[in-house]
Amino acid sequence: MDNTIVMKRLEIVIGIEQLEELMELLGKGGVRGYTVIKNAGGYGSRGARNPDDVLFEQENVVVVLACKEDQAQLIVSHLRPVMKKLGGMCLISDCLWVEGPAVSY
Amino acid sequence: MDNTIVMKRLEIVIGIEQLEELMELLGKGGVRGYTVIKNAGGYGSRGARNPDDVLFEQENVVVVLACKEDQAQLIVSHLRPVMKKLGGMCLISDCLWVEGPAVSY
Amino acid sequence: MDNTIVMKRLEIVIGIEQLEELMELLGKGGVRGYTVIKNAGGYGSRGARNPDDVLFEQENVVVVLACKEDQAQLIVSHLRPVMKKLGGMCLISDCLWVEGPAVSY
Amino acid sequence: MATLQPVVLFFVFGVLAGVIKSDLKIPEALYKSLSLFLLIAIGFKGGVSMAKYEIMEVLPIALSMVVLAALIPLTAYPILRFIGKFTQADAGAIAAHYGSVSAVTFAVGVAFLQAKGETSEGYMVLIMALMEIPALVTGTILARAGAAGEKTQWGKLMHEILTGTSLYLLIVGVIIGYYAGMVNLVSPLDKMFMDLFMGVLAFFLLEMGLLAASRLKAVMAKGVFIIAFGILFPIAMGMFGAYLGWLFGLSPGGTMLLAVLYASCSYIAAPAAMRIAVPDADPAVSIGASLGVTFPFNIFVGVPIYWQMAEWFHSIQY
Amino acid sequence: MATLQPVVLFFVFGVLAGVIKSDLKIPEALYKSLSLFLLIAIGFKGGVSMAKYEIMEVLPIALSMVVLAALIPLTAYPILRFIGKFTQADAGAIAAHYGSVSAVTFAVGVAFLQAKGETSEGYMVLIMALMEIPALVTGTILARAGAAGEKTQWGKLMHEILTGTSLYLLIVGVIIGYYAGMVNLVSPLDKMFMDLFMGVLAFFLLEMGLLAASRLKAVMAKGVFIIAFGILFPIAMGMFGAYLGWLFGLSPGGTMLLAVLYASCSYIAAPAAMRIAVPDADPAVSIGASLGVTFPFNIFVGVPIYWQMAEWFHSIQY
Amino acid sequence: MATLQPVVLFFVFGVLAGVIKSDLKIPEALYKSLSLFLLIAIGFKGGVSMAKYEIMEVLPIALSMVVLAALIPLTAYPILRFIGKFTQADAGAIAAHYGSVSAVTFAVGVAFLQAKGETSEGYMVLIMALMEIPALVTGTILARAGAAGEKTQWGKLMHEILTGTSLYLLIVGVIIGYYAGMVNLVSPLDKMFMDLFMGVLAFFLLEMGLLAASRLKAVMAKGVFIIAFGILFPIAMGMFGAYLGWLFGLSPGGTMLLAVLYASCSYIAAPAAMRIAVPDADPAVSIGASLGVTFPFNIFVGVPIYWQMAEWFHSIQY
Ligand SMILES: Nc1ncnc2c1ncn2[C@@H]1O[C@H](COP(=O)(O)O)[C@@H](O)[C@H]1O
Ligand SMILES: Nc1ncnc2c1ncn2[C@@H]1O[C@H](COP(=O)(O)O)[C@@H](O)[C@H]1O
Ligand SMILES: Nc1ncnc2c1ncn2[C@@H]1O[C@H](COP(=O)(O)O)[C@@H](O)[C@H]1O
Ligand code: NA
Ligand code: NA
Ligand code: NA
Repeated sequence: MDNTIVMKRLEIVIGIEQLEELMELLGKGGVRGYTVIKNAGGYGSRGARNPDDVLFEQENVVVVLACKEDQAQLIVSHLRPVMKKLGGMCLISDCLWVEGPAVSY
Repeated sequence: MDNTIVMKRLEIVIGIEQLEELMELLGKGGVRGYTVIKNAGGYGSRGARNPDDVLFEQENVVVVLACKEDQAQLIVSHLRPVMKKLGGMCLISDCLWVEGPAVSY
Repeated sequence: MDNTIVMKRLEIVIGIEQLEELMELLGKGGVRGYTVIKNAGGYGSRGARNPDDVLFEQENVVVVLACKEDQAQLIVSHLRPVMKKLGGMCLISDCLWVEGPAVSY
Repeated sequence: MATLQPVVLFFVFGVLAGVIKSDLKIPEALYKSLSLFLLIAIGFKGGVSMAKYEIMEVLPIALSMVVLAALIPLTAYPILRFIGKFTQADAGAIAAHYGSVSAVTFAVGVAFLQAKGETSEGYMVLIMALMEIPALVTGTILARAGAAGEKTQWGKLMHEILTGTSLYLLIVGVIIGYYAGMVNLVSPLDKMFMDLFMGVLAFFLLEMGLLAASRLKAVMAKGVFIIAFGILFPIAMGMFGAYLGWLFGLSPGGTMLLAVLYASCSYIAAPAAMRIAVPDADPAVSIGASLGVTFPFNIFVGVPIYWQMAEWFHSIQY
Repeated sequence: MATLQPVVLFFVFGVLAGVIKSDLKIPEALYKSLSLFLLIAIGFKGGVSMAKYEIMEVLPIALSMVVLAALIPLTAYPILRFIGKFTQADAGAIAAHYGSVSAVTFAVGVAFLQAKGETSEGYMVLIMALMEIPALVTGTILARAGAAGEKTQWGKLMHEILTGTSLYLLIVGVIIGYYAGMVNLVSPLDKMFMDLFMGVLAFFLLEMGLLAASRLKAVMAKGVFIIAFGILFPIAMGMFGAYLGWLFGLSPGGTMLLAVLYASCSYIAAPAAMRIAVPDADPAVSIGASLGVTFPFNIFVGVPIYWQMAEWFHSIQY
Repeated sequence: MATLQPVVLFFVFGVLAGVIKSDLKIPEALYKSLSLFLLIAIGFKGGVSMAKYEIMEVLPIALSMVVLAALIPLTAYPILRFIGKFTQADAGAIAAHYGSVSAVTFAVGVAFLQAKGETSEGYMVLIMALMEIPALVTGTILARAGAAGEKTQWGKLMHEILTGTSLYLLIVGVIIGYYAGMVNLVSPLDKMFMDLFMGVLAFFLLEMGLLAASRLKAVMAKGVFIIAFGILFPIAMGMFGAYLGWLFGLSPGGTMLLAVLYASCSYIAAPAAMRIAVPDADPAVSIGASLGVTFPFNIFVGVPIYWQMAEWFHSIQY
């Protein structure tokens, strides 16, 4: 495709109670752009999580993040050690970034 | 990338009224992890769907799901026959799963 | 994978105030299906955007869109010139579309 | 001419906000909360005043009026199908909407009587709750009879009708209001369900105006027939309701409310039920006609007319 | 037998809606708004009536009753651990729930007294707010003492307990109510926080019914022990509370409210605190028992019983 | 010194909750619902009392006070630009905020008068609604005059100002209140829009406190100038408003409210308008100063001062 840059797409799903910690980690990794979708639910090793439960906070958050390969490597290396505490999931895939005037990666 | 496993990423979009049925299907497919984003809208063969419409429930749901290739195959084979009734869309792409302590795929 | 079609997946993130304009663009591009997730937040060249801010509208919207490669090319060519004003991000990746009875791409 | 009630002006300004593209928005949670409130409050009010009657005495009358409501979709269907040229599915679905009722129109009617100082039979609200059943069932039969395609999901439909929020909360309100009336403990609850009724209705009408504005275009596109139908059919049904009310010996207030019930049409319970029962009907037309034409007609013009009808019947000496 | 209050019927119909799978849903924002309202209103009401006392005089009594509440989890723990065979974590967490209080049960108790025309000491609400502290701390100690695994996050737990919404809003309500009472400016605020109290409680109980219905299955699965515990333990604690209330010279109304506080258990503040303090405990059991068994028992059967107890103690001549 | 109103304590505890990091959160839908309520209620109240005047008589006075409000941003701009060293865009945007008004500050002023038993001219609320227009337009001109970059979207800005929720709902409230007053049908609506006013304001102030706490840091970072400006500028404008009110022959209550309008600044309508008109201005500064400094200053200190000013002017014999 024309005018595109080869990049990596990270997709992280964690509990909302860990979002602040994740944000700090991403900050340390020098990340310059990410997108956050709150109010997600799901199922994983800790069982079901339902964001609509009013008695017990169980909300998940999806964080999507596009960056260069080396930065992805760096972020993942930062992330893995704390994954144990964080739980959740982290997927990496290839993507093309459509070039625009703003550079937020 | 280090410490990653090659996997498939499924992204399914359906109407919320069909979510229960999809969940049962995924259960039969032996799925051990998925993420659900409710309150989505969109446009497709059945026209526009607006989650903010207060008179008429039109909410879409996005289900994202990472699993091994053979399981993806299995899920899709379960899914296809009912796609007719379900409508919506199902995309498959390649991804890497960043290994952590928990195995939810 | 059986019964799948090779396609492109576009993932666009913009401010909600620009959604209408994007929709028009997609309409011109002849798009026949997309999914919209509102109420997203994020961080980019314009700084942080928090959808929960009650005083100041800062909501982001994620638009996911599967289509054939040539149409993706067309959409991107329509999108790039206005990216300057729109801001935000647009990612392209490969995916497989699981065939169903409805064709909404 | 009767004085226009201030509360219906909220509807006007809701429509206006939509037309001038104001950024005014009612949060979805507020809209839903207010509609829960209105349903319970309408039921409660009716229940409290039912506590003054012998239920067993009024039940046969009430049930007759419920059953006779099945005539409404039966009348609407041929008009829609053969004059309006709608498909069987659409004609049946629209007929079901017009056989059903609008609790908010009813509330405007109650407010009208209140401002006039007129009373009415408390069990009118019970009729309102139950009228949904024959209307939706009849409409579905009309839409599906002899039609090919998937079989009608009667089980699912009846579950939706009988456990749907509207019918359920109206009945809950009636029962609790009735009980509170019987044990003389209406008092602390009335501060909420009676005193605030009109204020909540105001907010709700504002949102209804916004909604109506957003639906108007879809209805206009359907041409002049549906607009004419949306105005004339309620007048005819209102007349029929007023006649029945008078026949059954209701008070003038009750007569007028029965006319309102027969004339009003649904835009909440019916669309949900029809989506299950007649999925091939286009909801844009039925909701558009119901909310964009008949609802405003009823609250501004219809309600005073039905009152006139009620008064006219009651002036008959025989 | 005392007359059943109309307001608790809303709970019944909430449960019923869940059981028959009605599509009735209370928007999350409404649920949260109503719970903010109830906490402030309960506090405000208590604060206003506290303005009539010399605070320094009642403080020692109030604090004694708070401290003695630590006995509740200490009693519950061995029963749960050794008869109920729960794990240490689960037994401690459930004990913490039962040591804590339910503001809604308290509100039903207040409504009960109101319908009876009985008064009570305003500072009961202060006791309610503060009782959380010894209960949650004691429960946590029981759950964690000698246990392996990660260290208890005491700092985080105390922050959660002391700044949590429940305790915070109750105290805010008390302070503002007290101040308003002192400067004689209760009046325009009472239209909201007092007059609407019962109506808001009605809505809240409807939602609580829905929630209880959705939790019931999880509790049933745990067998008969937890159901028996959820009914018998509150009766015993209610008796203990009524005894203490009488001993400390509270009015019959206050005695009954202390019994309610001792007998009721938490399903909002305690789960949030236990998730931080005892993350390995299963919240399904404690919330299920608390909301699915003890809460309905208390509002239908317990409250009148605790009133009988209070009257019985106060009839003792010595 | 005047008695502190209980309702403003809710603001204090909102700030405190933010400072101690309580998990207290007001659902967004509640915040938005309450703000809709307050706007309509303020308008309604004003409209009802306007029904007692000949509109045509008061219109010229009201419009003069609206037009003179353009002087506020004209005064603020040079101070911000040349003493505060803000960029043209920022200085213009902040000036627009201070020229605009805060409906909640106005509401606190009204509550203050109510507690004092003082009355005021109903059309003050009309002035409040219309004052936005000259303020935002003047501020935009100041921010953009001679500036390079994209052209100002005047069409879009005027649409935003004229159809924005604040102005629209105030006007709707005024019209419906006025009409209800004329036809003597205020009664069932006042149960909502008047009786509950103070209680709703309480909730709203709690949320405002939370919001102010979250904005405070951004403002502190901007140094002492903006804090001094946020306190001294409103005092000066309040004095100007009180002088005008007295000059135009308003009652002491009305004089005080005009001072409040001139002294208060916007954090809802102005930010939305400035984002369109002056996108290169930093909203953190203007919202921070407005909500974090001037708003609390006005409700705690300003309102009693403006009352003193009003009394002082009205004590002048000439
Ligand atoms: N590298 C990135 N990865 C993911 N999302 C991004 C990235 N850059 C920008 N975004 C999203 O796009 C929105 C607008 O970006 P911008 O216009 O650069 O501020 C941000 O608020 C993010 O939600
Ligand atoms: N295989 C998976 N595919 C998609 N989402 C997953 C998967 N595994 C876990 N998740 C998400 O990650 C959240 C936390 O996972 P866990 O910590 O394993 O319970 C879950 O609630 C899901 O939303
Ligand atoms: N090509 C597409 N790209 C992204 N989302 C789609 C696409 N086609 C359909 N969808 C989503 O799937 C939903 C249901 O599609 P349909 O059943 O075809 O109306 C739509 O409302 C969209 O949210
Ligand atoms: Na009807
Ligand atoms: Na207890
Ligand atoms: Na001002």
